[in-house]
Amino acid sequence: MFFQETVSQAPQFFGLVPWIVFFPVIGLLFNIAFGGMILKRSPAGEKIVGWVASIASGLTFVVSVLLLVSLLGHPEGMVVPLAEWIKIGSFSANWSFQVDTLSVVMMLVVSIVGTLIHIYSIGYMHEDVRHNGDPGRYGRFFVFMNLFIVSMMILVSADNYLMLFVGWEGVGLCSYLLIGFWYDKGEDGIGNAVAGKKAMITTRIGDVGMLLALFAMFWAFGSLDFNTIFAKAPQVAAASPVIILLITLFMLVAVTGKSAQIPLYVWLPDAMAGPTPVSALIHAATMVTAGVYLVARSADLYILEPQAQFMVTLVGSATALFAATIAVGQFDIKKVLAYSTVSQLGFMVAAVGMGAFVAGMFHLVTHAFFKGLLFLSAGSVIQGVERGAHHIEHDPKLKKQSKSLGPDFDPQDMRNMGGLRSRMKVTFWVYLIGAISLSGLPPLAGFWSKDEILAEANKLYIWAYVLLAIAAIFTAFYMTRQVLMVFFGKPRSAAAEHAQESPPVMTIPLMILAGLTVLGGLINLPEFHTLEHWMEHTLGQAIHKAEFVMLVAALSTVLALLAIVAGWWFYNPRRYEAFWAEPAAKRPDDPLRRLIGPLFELWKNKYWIDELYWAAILNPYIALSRFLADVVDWRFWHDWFHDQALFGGFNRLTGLLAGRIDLGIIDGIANGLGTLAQRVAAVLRSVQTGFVRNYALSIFLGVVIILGYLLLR
Amino acid sequence: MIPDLILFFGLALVAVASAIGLLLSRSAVYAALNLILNFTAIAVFYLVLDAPFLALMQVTVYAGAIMVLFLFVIMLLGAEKLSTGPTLPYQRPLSILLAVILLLEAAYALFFRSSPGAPPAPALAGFGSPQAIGETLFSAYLLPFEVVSILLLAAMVGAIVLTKKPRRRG
Amino acid sequence: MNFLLHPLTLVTFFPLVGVVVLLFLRDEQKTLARWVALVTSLITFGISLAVLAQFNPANPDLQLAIDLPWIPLAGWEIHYFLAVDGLSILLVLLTTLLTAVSVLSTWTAVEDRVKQFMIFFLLLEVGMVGVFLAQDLFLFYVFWEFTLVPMYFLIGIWGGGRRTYAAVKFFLYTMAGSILMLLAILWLGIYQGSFQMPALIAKGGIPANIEFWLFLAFAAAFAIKVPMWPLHSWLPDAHVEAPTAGSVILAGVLLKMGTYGFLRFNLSLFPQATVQLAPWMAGLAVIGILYGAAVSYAQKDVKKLVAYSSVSHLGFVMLGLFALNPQGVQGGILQMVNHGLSTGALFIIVGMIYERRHTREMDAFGGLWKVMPIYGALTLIVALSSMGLPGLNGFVGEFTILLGAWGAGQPGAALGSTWFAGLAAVGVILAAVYILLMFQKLFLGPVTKEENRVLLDLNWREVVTLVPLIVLIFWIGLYPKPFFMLMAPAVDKLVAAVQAASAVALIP
Amino acid sequence: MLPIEYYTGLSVILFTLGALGVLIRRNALIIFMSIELMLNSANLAFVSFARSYEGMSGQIFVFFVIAVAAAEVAVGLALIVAIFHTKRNIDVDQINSMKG
Repeated sequence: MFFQETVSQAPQFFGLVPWIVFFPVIGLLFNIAFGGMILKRSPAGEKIVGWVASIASGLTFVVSVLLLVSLLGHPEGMVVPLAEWIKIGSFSANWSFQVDTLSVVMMLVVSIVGTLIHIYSIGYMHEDVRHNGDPGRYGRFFVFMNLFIVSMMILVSADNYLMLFVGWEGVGLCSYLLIGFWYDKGEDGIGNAVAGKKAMITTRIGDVGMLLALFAMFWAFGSLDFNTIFAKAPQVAAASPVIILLITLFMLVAVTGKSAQIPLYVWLPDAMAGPTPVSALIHAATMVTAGVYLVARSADLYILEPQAQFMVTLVGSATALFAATIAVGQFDIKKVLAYSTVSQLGFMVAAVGMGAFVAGMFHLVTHAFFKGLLFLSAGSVIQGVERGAHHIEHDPKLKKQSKSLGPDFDPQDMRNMGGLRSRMKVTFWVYLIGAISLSGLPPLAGFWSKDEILAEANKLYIWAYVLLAIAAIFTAFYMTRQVLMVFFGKPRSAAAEHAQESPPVMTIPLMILAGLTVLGGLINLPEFHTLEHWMEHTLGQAIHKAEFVMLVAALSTVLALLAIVAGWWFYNPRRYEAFWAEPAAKRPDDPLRRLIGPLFELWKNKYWIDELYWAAILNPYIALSRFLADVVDWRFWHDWFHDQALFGGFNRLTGLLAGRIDLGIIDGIANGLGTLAQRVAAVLRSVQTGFVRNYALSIFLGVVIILGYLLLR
Repeated sequence: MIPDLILFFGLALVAVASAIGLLLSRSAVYAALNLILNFTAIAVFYLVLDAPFLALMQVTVYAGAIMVLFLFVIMLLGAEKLSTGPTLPYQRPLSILLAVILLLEAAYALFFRSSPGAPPAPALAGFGSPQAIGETLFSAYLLPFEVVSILLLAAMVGAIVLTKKPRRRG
Repeated sequence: MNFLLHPLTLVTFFPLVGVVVLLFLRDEQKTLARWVALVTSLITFGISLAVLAQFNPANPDLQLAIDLPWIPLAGWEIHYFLAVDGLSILLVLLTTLLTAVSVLSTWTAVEDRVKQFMIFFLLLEVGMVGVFLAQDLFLFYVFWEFTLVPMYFLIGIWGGGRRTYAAVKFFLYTMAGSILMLLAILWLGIYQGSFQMPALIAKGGIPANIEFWLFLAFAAAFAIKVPMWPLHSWLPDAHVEAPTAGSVILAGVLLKMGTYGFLRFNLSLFPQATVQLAPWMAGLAVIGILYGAAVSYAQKDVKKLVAYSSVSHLGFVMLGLFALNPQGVQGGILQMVNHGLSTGALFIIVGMIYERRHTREMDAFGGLWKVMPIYGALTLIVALSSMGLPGLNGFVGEFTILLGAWGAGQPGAALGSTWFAGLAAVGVILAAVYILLMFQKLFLGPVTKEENRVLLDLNWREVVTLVPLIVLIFWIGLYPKPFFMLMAPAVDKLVAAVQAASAVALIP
Repeated sequence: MLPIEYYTGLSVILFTLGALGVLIRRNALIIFMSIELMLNSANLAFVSFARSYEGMSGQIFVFFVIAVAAAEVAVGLALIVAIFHTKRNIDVDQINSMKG
């Protein structure tokens, strides 16, 4: 670095790191306190609320850049303590921030993508709240988004596992809240809320794995601080390797939950119920990569335990292929991208599993750019179609001409699109850039990072290489399918016919992201390995020297091109329109079905994994809890045992006593006593004259008698 | 000795005479005035018995406050006329009989059951002074003192509640 | 002579002043009665804060003690002995705070015989604070039983449809357990010659087999109160039938009397039996956690759901206490406070909606967040706290408990197996399952019932009722240090004592 | 200084006269005054015993008696007034609703 010398003299900004959390906190508190009022009072209310949130997020980017600058001079980084949190006996965990090359990379990604998506949302939510009929929720959206930035920043900047866990669950909460943002919409009106709940509970299963890992770690290492644990790790591993295996596998459970890997990936596709910026930010670019970050962060533990590395690689590469196949069979534009995300996360997890931590992080960064771009463009497409639908609804002439769209018109279904290339030019071009990058064609960012992973796999686990390469072919195929179905050919619905381009507040962030997608590969080009040198300061011994294998790169490029050609063969505009023109009854839903019908059915239904989980886990649990609640707890324990056996038995016993013994003997005595008492009372009553002076006289008599007794005794 | 005797019997005469006056007085006002006289006499006895603080209290609280209260009530009620209904039979003779017996018993106790009294030694300096009273009151008897304050409060509240006219509805 | 002005006497008996004032009110003076109760409970809370100010957190022993002979009997006299230490100070504060909050929560909920309601409520506070402060077993027993009476009337007079049944069941059930405890107390008093805790602890030396039975006798009373599985049958009845404020106090404080009893008496007095029985108690606790969570999930009545969730949450507390290490016990105490705050708040929340709709069936609601946004947001915070989201109070408690329980599973430690912690951690998932279901059924989805469309959002009084609890929820979640600081020395001392005694016991 | 028996004797006489007043008179107010007289006689005994035993407790007791008497008078007079309001009479023989 030629400016190394100048930078090392520059002031250090490490002390600023808490502000990456405080800025969005301030933003969200502002919007909680004044958001509702501003929205109500000011005509430009939405702009104010949105920009406050965006600026809060943008300031975190500024802070991250300052930290980056400081790190250039002091690459060893720094731990910045803020406050003591929990301290019991030997246990202590603090609120303190770790600034090092790994965490700052994450901060930069989160803040860049986060800020762009905030700005995009200003425009997107303006229409979304009107489309969904509750403009009052505009402010709430930005509160949740800022809350997400807070949690994510806590996650990536923590210097101990417990604080990381706070962010870990915090982003889960934001995910829950934002998936269910339109909680009164979706299937049966509750579909979105159910999707949110599913996400929260599924990831929580992973979180419990994380918790158990924390417990095991603390009792093995006596601390939860990264630095202490990593320093002690070799020694503990030498003493009891099984502990390290336990910890790493528990962490793997956490990773499968948060990063949507087999078997806990099922929540991510449903999470698309959230507004599209949410899908872009949380469910594509940042939150779901937390698992990758976790493994990279714990690199020092994983390299000690090859079995765990094997498991992680297996899970990652299997997921990559598995999800890629499902993506082929989807019609919802966001579902395709969702399964694509699961698949790409599989790539990353496999990479960090193999020990290629830099490759994994590299792909994490580029994926954040191009997948964020794809989702945001998809949002733009969806709103373009909605605008078209809206246009038709409000233009009587058009309404008469075109067929009614009906209440169950789905603006996200790719079969309702087509021909958007000419109607939404900007969106088309940025989408195309994202798609090519995802498909892995040089020289876009996705190519470089994916290639690095494949090269590592080729070197380390050849079976993983095979799985990932096939997944890459599928990736190129389904992206081709999607682009062709959405943008090419003729519009297949009236809404698509009248689709309109989005406003600049949405397209400008798209263009910036597209730029990042094009240039993102620069951060770790072969021969330079900037990111690798950068990461070396943090990951140290865990790092692999990546090498560029020409053969692998060429092969994957060729395979991707072949897949694209295959996609063109099936879905080229002429062929697809011919297919579409056939009578609806005779025509299957997709051309691919003609060739591989059963397989397509399998993919379309996602291998029936959801149904399997319902049958194997959820329904039994519900039945069990009903059984416990109604039969065991209530009817047996509450009604029978307590009411019948205990109280009832006691009642019968007392009844017996009352009937036989009580009435015969005891009652006789009692009644006799009663009569006696009455007679005595009648006599005594005459003493009660009611005259105070009589009473006083008797008292006086008593005094005299007692005194006399005392004297004469 | 002799002056003491004269003082004692003089005052005792006043006290007993005013008590008898209370017993026999026709009207409640006279009764009250007799009682005041009696209280004053007893206050002097307190002085003699080295209890100057109590003597002052006797005059201020009893002869002052309480008796004024009595007089107020007498004025308020103006109740001088008592109906001449049938009195309780035997009440008066029995009472007098019992009173005589009580006196006899007391005399018996005084003359036969107690050792002949020698005059007590002169009291120590400061005995019965306000300071001594205060020291005892606020150390050993603090709790009863506080309790009495609550009692007085309760009495005040009670008096107000009792004399308040029932609220008219509407 | 500083008996009356002693801070602990004041904090215990000050509510009686309010009772006396209330006695002078007429039945129609409802608002005045409420204000009197509120002001009294607030002053009591202020006194408890003053106690806190005088409390020295660094001292592990009993503090601010007042020890006067009460019933002098030859050989084993009974003392009026109040003192506070790190184990009880937080619970006293919780009691006084929750009393004030529940008085406020019941402002419009109780319209019938307000004066009497408030009198019973303040009497209940006297009993509860006394339980936490008494250091003489006999005095403790008196306070312990005394709490039954006002609660019995609160349920029996102001309760729901089956109130008589619930009240009688509550009374008999808890009474049955206390009888055994009374016998054990009498045995201790006669055998050891004293009823005072410090003297009893110092004396020790109870034969092992007798200690075992004494432990069980005390445990019978406390386990019913907690309630530990399977002795929880009275809880849903009492909770469902009790008026809102009664439920708040029942869940917030009365249940803590059970766990506090274990902590204060079983652990200190019978350390050997404690170590011997710890795996059994922890096992019951884990069953309670899972069972309570599963049963909650199947409930249709939201109040019943919250009631069963208490079984689950209190299971965590018990697990922490019987982990017998500082992490577990401190977490257990903090979790007592947490449960008081979050479940108390949940009951208040349920009460608010019950007051508006007069039903607690979850199916009768849906989409309330849209109608009542403030209510929805506050409920969300409380629900998240209840399911242990990091950054809120529930997490700190559950995490430290499970951390302690896992540590107690190390070889040679109290529980001997990490399965306890592992299974209990599953309870964390199940908690999310039922809490989110409740939130979804009440607040999410479209508004399906017409009558729900016109519900009013919370008024200022209702918000004020919840705000202190929510502030504490955040405070404990983000910065629990002051709370741990209060209890740490006392807990360390207790744990060290238990471990020392058990070490002695192991030597033949 | 005279022996203490002088004062106790006087106290007994006053007490008896007070008691007679309570028993014989029918006017509630005068009965009340007689009660005060009895209290005073007891006070006199207390003070004289305190003097004899040189202890302050007797005097303190008198102090309390006076305080209690004040409370008693307040409530008692209030009662009488209340009775007068309802019965227009303060003859104790007219008040006999406690008759059994």
